[in-house]
Amino acid sequence: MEEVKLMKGNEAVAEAAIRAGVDAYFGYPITPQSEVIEYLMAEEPHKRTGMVVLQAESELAAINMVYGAAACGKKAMTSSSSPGFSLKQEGISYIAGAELPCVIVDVVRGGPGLGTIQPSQADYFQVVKGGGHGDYNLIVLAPATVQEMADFIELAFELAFKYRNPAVILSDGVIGQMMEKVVFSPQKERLTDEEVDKLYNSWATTGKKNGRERNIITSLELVPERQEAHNHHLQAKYKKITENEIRFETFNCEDADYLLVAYGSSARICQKTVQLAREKGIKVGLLRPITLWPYPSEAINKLADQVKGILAVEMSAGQMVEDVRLAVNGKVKVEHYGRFGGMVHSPNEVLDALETKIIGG
Amino acid sequence: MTEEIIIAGFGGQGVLSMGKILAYSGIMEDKEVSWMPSYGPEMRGGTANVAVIISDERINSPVLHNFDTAIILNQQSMDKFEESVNPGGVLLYDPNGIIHHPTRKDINIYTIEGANEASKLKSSKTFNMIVLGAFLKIKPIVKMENVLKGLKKSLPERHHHLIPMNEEAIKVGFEKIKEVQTV
Amino acid sequence: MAKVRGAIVVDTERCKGCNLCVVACPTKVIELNDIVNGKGYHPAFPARHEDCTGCMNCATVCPDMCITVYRLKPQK
Amino acid sequence: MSENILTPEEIIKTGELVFKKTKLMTDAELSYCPGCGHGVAHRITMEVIEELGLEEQTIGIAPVGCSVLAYEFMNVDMQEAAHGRAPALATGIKRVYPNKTVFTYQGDGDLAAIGTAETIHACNRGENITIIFINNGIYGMTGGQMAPTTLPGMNSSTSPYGRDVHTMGYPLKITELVAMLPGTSYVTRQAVHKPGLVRKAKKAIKKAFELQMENKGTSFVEIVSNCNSGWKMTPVESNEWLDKNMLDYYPLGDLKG
Repeated sequence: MEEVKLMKGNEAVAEAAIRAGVDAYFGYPITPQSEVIEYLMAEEPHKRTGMVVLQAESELAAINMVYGAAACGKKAMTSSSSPGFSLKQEGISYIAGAELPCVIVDVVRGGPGLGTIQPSQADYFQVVKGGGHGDYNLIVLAPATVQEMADFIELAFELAFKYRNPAVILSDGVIGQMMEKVVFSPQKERLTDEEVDKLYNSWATTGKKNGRERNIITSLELVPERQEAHNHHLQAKYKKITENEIRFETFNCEDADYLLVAYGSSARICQKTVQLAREKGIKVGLLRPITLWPYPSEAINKLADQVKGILAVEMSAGQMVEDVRLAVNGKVKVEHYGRFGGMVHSPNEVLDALETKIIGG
Repeated sequence: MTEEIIIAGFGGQGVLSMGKILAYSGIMEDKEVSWMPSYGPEMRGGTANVAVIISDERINSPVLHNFDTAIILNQQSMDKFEESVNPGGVLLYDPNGIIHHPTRKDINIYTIEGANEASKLKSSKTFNMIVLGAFLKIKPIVKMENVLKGLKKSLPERHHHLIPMNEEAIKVGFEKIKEVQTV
Repeated sequence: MAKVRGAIVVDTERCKGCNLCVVACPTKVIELNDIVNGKGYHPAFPARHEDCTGCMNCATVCPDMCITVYRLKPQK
Repeated sequence: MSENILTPEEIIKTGELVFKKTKLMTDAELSYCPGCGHGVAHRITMEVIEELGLEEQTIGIAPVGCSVLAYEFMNVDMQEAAHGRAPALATGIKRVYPNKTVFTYQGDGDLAAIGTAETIHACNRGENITIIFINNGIYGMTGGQMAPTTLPGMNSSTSPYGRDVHTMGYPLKITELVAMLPGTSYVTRQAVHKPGLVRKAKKAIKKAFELQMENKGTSFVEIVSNCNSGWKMTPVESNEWLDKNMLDYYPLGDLKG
């Protein structure tokens, strides 16, 4: 039985990365996620597993270091917070285009611009809907607990390699900075160079050995017909991911008259709202998307047949609510509620919003 | 049992580590815990606060606007958090430096002369443990043996020799807490 | 006097007629052809092959790797 | 007398093959303009990889610019980078495979403008990589705009009346900058517009890769090259112009190591 630890979400990401057998972390400090690289530097994972940790000169450099290492078939990751994620967008588009597996953690803070260092969920658009150029999707996992911050590292790498696609862990300042109990999986061995060669021989650039043709990692295809074909290939892959990888959780939805939809720390807050509402005799349920892409549209659509109204709760001016509306397709009223710009809504505020915008509205 | 606590004061008073020790003590009792700080520039010299929840059940929202207990260690925090104590809840504060004392009539109010007692112990670092001791006197939500275990967990090994002094400080808090009003 | 003799083979379809080999040849062996290749360039060719020493200067400056060079060392 | 009557065919048949395209260049037709120095720089780089026996452990990185398609021509494992980011990719690769041979091949816009930070910091960390830097003083791929390395007074489509250093800044001597950094082991400036210079440049590239294999830090080879299309000259004229004008500002030779 593994020991129970009390840790910040950011530290849990770092420890989980070591345990998952990650080969390399490249990062650049930014509040509120600097504990990731601080923990890794202090922990000296090169001594524990041989994992490489490097502080890059910028977020741009960090994501491109991830590109280089990922293109060699290695498990590479980076982490940042909103302004830093914006900077990484260029590299992420290239990584998606070149179909490289990697993991990016975004511990979201308030914006726009330099914004604030306090928690926010206003990166939904730039993470879930792109932000970089071109038609691509990132697999997006939204942890709601410190335990999930740890667990999703391994899951994110598994999905990233399964589909050769970047995966993002979309967290926020609440989950990144709070401490909770966490139990880690046992240490996984890093793959050896030979294992990497064997597993990813068909694409990884590790030197063209054993008579194989050279491998090329690129996102460039100047012939538009071939670029379109590549895009079709990507879309087919995204379809497959959508069919297989949707993850979500429901609370008290069985008899719910009203539904809250929220992810990450907002989902935690909404759980309390559900409790407060039920104490008042209002039957409220909560659906918490765990994957933000692919999105649990079908599950929400089904619940729309049962409930009288839906409140999408997020720490933004209303981003995910668009996906809820698309899923519901006009069946019932869908409204948005959320504090933003670094403010965090309380369970009571959410309940008030539910009562005024949905039940009374 | 669920206890929702806010600890608020200046940076450097050991607010965050007090919360951490409390949270670790909860883990030692097999309870669910969460520790949610305010962070950033505030932590460097300004105010610092941390919300700690200890519960027998899975904790939902780590973010709270109302608390069962507020532990208040400076005037700004008093101004900010006096109103957020649940009716019938506890407000524990160090009167040292407090100009506007709490005025609410619907809560239980206690004081602990943490700063003064710490200087008597000739160690300002014991301040937060004295306050923690006072809190545990009012709300014995974790056993002393588990607090010591939690202390051990949250202190780096090179500081383990300080554990006896911290234990001493907790006991001082136990003894020196003063009741102002109970409801 | 026995002298080193060389010969070059120009891949005329690869050649882009840039003229750099012509200028680089110390013995003025190479010229550009009047005819054009499939890409529309006038490819290089050894107009005075008998003067080639196999020095490789042409191939060394050729950006398109169109020139292969052979050399025959003098026999006693 | 007998040698003189040998036909070229006989020489080809009986003589020694002294020069042929390295197998580490693919058969793909180079996408460069006629007379462009890129071809030579590609070739000598790959000849060095072949001669050092590094073919099976080399990973090269193509930039954005004219040589964006370098991976079509260089017959080793290759990655294509975002504009300016090649040294970051190289860092990522080398950190997870310290024993492999890693090089970037970058032009002046890529390396000395948009990628300045990546260049300086990779060199400053002393990443054990080799950087091949092609400086032709202009943005060739996008149609002849001003580069950070465009000479004072030199015309380009974005400095149509000549580069005015008072408003457009001075040509960036990034190689000199890089030579000042403790992380670099070998910094040199070469050219490929004359046969002798090509041979020297190849020696320099060889030394650069050898130092990489000895983990000596970053090795950096600038190659001053032509861009006859961008300069609006014939290939031969452009090489003459280069010789007359570029080398005063960018003198050839080793700067370090």
